[in-house]
Amino acid sequence: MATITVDGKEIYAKDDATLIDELLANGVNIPHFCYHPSLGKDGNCRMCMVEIEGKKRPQIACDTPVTDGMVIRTKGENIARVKRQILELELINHPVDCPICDQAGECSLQNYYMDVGLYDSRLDTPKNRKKKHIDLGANVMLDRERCVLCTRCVRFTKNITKTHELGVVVRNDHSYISTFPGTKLSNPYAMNVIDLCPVGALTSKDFRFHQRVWFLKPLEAICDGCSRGCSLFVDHNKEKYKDDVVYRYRPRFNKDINGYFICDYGRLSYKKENENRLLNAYIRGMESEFEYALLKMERLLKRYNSKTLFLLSPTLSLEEIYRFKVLSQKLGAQISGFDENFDENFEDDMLRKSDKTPNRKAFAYLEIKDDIDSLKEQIKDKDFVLLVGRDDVETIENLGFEGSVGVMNYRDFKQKDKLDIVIPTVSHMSREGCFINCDNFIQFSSCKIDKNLEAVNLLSFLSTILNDGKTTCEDVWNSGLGKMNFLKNIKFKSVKTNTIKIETK
Amino acid sequence: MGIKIVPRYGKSLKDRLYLPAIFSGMKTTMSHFAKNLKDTSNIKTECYPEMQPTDITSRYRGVHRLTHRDDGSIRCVACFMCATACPSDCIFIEATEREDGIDEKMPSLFNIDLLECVFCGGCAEACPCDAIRMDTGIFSFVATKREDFVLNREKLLANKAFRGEL
Amino acid sequence: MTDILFLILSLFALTGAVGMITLSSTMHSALSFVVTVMALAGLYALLSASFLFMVQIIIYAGAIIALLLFIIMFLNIRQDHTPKEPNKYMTMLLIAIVLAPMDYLLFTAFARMPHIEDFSTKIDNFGDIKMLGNALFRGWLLPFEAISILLLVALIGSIVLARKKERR
Amino acid sequence: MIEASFMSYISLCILLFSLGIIGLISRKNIFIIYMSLELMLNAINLMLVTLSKYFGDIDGQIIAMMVMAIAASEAAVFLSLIVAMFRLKKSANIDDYNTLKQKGTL
Amino acid sequence: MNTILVVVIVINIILALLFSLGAAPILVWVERRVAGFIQDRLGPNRCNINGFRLGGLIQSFADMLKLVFKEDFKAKAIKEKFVFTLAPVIVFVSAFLSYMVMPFADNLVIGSQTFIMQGLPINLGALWFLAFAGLSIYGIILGGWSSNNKYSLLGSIRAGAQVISYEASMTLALVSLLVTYGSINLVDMVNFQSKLLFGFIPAWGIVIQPLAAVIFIVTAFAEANRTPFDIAEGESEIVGGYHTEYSAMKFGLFFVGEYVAMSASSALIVTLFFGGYNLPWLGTDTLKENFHTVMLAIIVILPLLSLLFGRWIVKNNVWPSKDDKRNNESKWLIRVLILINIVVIGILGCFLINGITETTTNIAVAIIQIATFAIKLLLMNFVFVWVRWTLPRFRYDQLQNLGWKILLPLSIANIFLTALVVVGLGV
Repeated sequence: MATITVDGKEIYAKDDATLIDELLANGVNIPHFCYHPSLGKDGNCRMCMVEIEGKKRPQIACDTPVTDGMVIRTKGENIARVKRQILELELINHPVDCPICDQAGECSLQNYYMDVGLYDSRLDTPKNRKKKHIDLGANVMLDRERCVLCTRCVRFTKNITKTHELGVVVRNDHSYISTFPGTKLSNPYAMNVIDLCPVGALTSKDFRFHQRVWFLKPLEAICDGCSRGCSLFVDHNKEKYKDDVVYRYRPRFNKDINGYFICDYGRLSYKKENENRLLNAYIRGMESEFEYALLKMERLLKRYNSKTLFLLSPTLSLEEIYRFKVLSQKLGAQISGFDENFDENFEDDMLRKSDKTPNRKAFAYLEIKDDIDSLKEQIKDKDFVLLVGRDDVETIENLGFEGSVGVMNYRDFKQKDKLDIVIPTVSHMSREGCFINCDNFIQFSSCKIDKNLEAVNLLSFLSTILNDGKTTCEDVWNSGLGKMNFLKNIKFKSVKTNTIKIETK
Repeated sequence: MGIKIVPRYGKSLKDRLYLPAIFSGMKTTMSHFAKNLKDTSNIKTECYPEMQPTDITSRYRGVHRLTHRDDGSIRCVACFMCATACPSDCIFIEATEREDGIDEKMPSLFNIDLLECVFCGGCAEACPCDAIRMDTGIFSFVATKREDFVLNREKLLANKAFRGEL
Repeated sequence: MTDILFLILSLFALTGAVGMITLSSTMHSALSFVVTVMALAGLYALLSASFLFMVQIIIYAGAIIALLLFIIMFLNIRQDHTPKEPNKYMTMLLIAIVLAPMDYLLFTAFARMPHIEDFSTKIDNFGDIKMLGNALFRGWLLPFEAISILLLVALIGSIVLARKKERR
Repeated sequence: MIEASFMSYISLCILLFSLGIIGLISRKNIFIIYMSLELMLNAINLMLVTLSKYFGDIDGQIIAMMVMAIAASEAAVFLSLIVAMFRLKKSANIDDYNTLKQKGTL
Repeated sequence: MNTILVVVIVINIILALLFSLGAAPILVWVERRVAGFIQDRLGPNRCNINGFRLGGLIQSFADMLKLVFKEDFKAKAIKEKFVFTLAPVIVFVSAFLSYMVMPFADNLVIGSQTFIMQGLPINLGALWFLAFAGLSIYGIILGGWSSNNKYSLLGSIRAGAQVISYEASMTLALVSLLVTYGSINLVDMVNFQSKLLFGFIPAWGIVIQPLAAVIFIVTAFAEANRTPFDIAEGESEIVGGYHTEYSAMKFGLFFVGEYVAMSASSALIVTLFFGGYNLPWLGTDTLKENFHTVMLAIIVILPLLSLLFGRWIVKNNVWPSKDDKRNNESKWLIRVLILINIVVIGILGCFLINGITETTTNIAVAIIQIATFAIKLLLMNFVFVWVRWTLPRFRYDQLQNLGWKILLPLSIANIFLTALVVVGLGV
């Protein structure tokens, strides 16, 4: 441990770390463009200048190792002047078109200018004009004028994805970022460069102009695209007179699961929150009133009782699956988790997994069978199959089932007119719940967007059927889920805030 | 130091009798009444629809308008600064890609709900492009339906400046 | 003319009285009583007691019942403040049965008084304010003064009774 | 057709007086009891006026006036009593005004 | 029952209706225009029928029409529907009835018959007014109570307490007048005032009984719920008072009732203190004796007044645009003025030339007296309006203090003093 003094305050730092890491970890605001924790130092932007006692000139914090007894100043007349001059340099050819820039509001350049810049332009020659809005491919738009040449994107394709699509071409203040002639940016993680870009040079074609970022409210969630379960920020906003809309997903740093990045597939999966939603309840193919359909479902469950089979989707949360298990035990019904949503082509060695559901592990932990053979066995003498969180009716049709079929899901699907009962549920981002990923990490998704749709929350639906008023995840944990063997050492409170690995036997 | 002793009234017989004060008050109101009855032209009231106001200054905040560029196209780039600054949330914008090469972005929808607007001038103040102004001098807006009070992009662009476009 | 007026007024008086003793809501009961009082004022006028007619309206209708209504409103008498009287009609019937012979007795007693033809014709200025004043301040001066003292005493007494106790 | 004769006035007085008595005894609401009393006073007043007319003597009207004056003072005292009592008991039921009653006896 | 009797009674009733009901829209107009002028505004001035706006008087009729055709909204919470409907009717009827005893002119003698020029020929005029002014409290109390609304109830309690309190002082002020005039008949009272005091001052009530006049006028303001005593409503604390829940014509009845009550109060004040229908220095008999001179005076004065009025109209009735329909109004008004002049002067000229019978003189005197009464009434109403737009509202405790601690003792002292003087002088 080394002790360093920053602006008169002592902080403890790791010995072999770089200075900027320790400063950022201790909440000291150090402006930086080219440095990124996942990409390491590059030292080209010179923004992270700090004064170190004993050194003649200010030094860049991203390339200075910590030594014991360092005395550092990050504020003050001198350092502010240096920063202002560097910013002036960065902004010489910047078009300052913040009004039309999508980065405005989360732009480092803007922030630093407001912190230390605030100078009048001394430029009387025209600015360098470069090409604007170039489609790099993979939903990424490049604006070369706005680029500060920090090369984060270049380093990302070089070091992280190792696809080497981007590079800096031409010299001095004409240099710009470019793909190689005739090629496009194309790799499954390409859109991460949008988050990496500290300015508005790289913007998302998908998100462009849809909403200004300062209106967006971020919520924390878990991606349900594959069994990796990457941590996400869900940026949503409810405009006046409109429904709450999810505008984008952003990666949320989680050192155990996904680091700083997510795949493009997961990033764009926000669309299923807004599009193709099941809007009405259906009873025997007829549109029905929502409340009536709920009552009807209750009556159906009472009528078929032990003749019911719950076919659960692995996209359901741990709590929901547990509560369905409790219900099936009470009714004497069967429960199965069989699902064949695998895609071997999807998997790669970075984040993506072939299992495209987030919670398949939970079936194993809750001792629910999810193989096709046991499903065949279970379905034999059943009159009613309720598909929850899924709409793959053909799965059971293929097994020769001919009784009543019900579906509770949030997506619109073709066969809804043929089924006995269809009830819309809330989507993944509208309900809380725990998910166990492929590496046995249990995570809590706390994103609860209140959409103006008639849809039922499965936990409250189950609580009305079981009639015990346990509508929140915490209630479910307290009512018995938390006492299960695999969760013995885990508290709900800690799950809420941390990613915890479940100890397997 | 700095203490001002305010004289207290209401102790003398004249004050407590109230009637002298009442009569002096009535004298004042009567003098106004008599003066105005004799010659109504002294009254400052303007007979509005016949006499239009002449004292609208260039700083008067009337109904909004959207300004044009030199080539006559819309100046607004849909940066949402006005919608952000608006305290009554009465500006509704949807941005879209601008295809004509003049700029990158423009509003596909720009609605101002005059029934919700409080005419604070915050939008004109916030606009970085000088695209929205309140210098039309229009102080009276009437419609028969609520929907007609929502000015859309075309109506806003059609509004003219009170003293000619600057 | 007077017959019809008498009929209408007495009908009003009786309806008001019956309403007053039967209605359960205090406010309605008081309103019903106002009808009786006004009808009685009209009857006084028919009996050529014009001053009493005015006094009845001013004092009874304008002051006493108005004050009563005022107090009912002021105290905010609600349904739960008023008593429940489940068998009031039974009691009324019983009392009426008991009273009937007495009323009959009274009626016959009055019926034996000498009959006067054309009772309702007007004697000149009878019941006029001058006549009344003369009688009041000549023959009835002492009772008048006594009553004024009674009024004063009642005034002071009511103020003492109704004021709120000062807490120390 | 009932003639507006002396006897019709008298019978009206008797009826009103009887109604007053009925209300006085049968009701428990203090306000209605008070109004029944007033009704009886009014009936008496009417009889006084009728008789004064009958005898051609103004004294009946004067007594009626005195009755009204007494009724007015009675009203003042009664209403102030009611205000005081109502503040204490929060009830208009005379059965609740039983402070002087000995406990445990009828 | 002869024709003349019926005609006179009908005329009397029509006059009473005109002075009370017809006065309401005019008073509303006066109220609003005077308020405007006092506050350096114009007031309502543009409602017109084909250019005719009569100085904005049309506005009142438009308002009336609006009130009649408005939705009669009744809140669900109002349980006492009958009482709720009854309340404004009581207010209106009691105000209207209290008006019926005002004498418009001296007893009219036609041939051998004498007619009392009152809506209701009743001897106990002043008492009648007191009785029905007191009854209006029922409307206020019931309206507030049946609205089932705290504001309404508070407003009606305040207004009711105020009316009850001030009625005492009002009656006592009246008593001192009765002692002075020696009668309770309003016609007698007015005729008393036609005398001259010391030979040159008209013996008006305000001259002989100034204290009673002040007390009576103040209490009349309170009885009519006019500012500064209009604590029945209070925008900041109890909204509209007892008529918060009322709408459409029910509210209209309250509204009109208030103006009728105000008009009735002013009529009584005029009758009691300002010589009623008498012209100053010109009693009924004097008028009759010198009727030729009076006619001559009218022939001279009427054109002069018309000239002044016409000039005022021309000066002040101007609209900016030339082709405004409303500019024609002045022309027509002046034509009407000239017509009136011609008719009046023609009739009077005929009388002057042909001589005049006694009955005609009597009728003409009655007409002059009615006109006098109307003008005095209007002036007194103007005072009501004038005071309203000058003085602020009383605070409730100040109001009760004034009523009980100042006005009541003063009026009692006044009775005492009056009685002393009357007995001492042996009048």
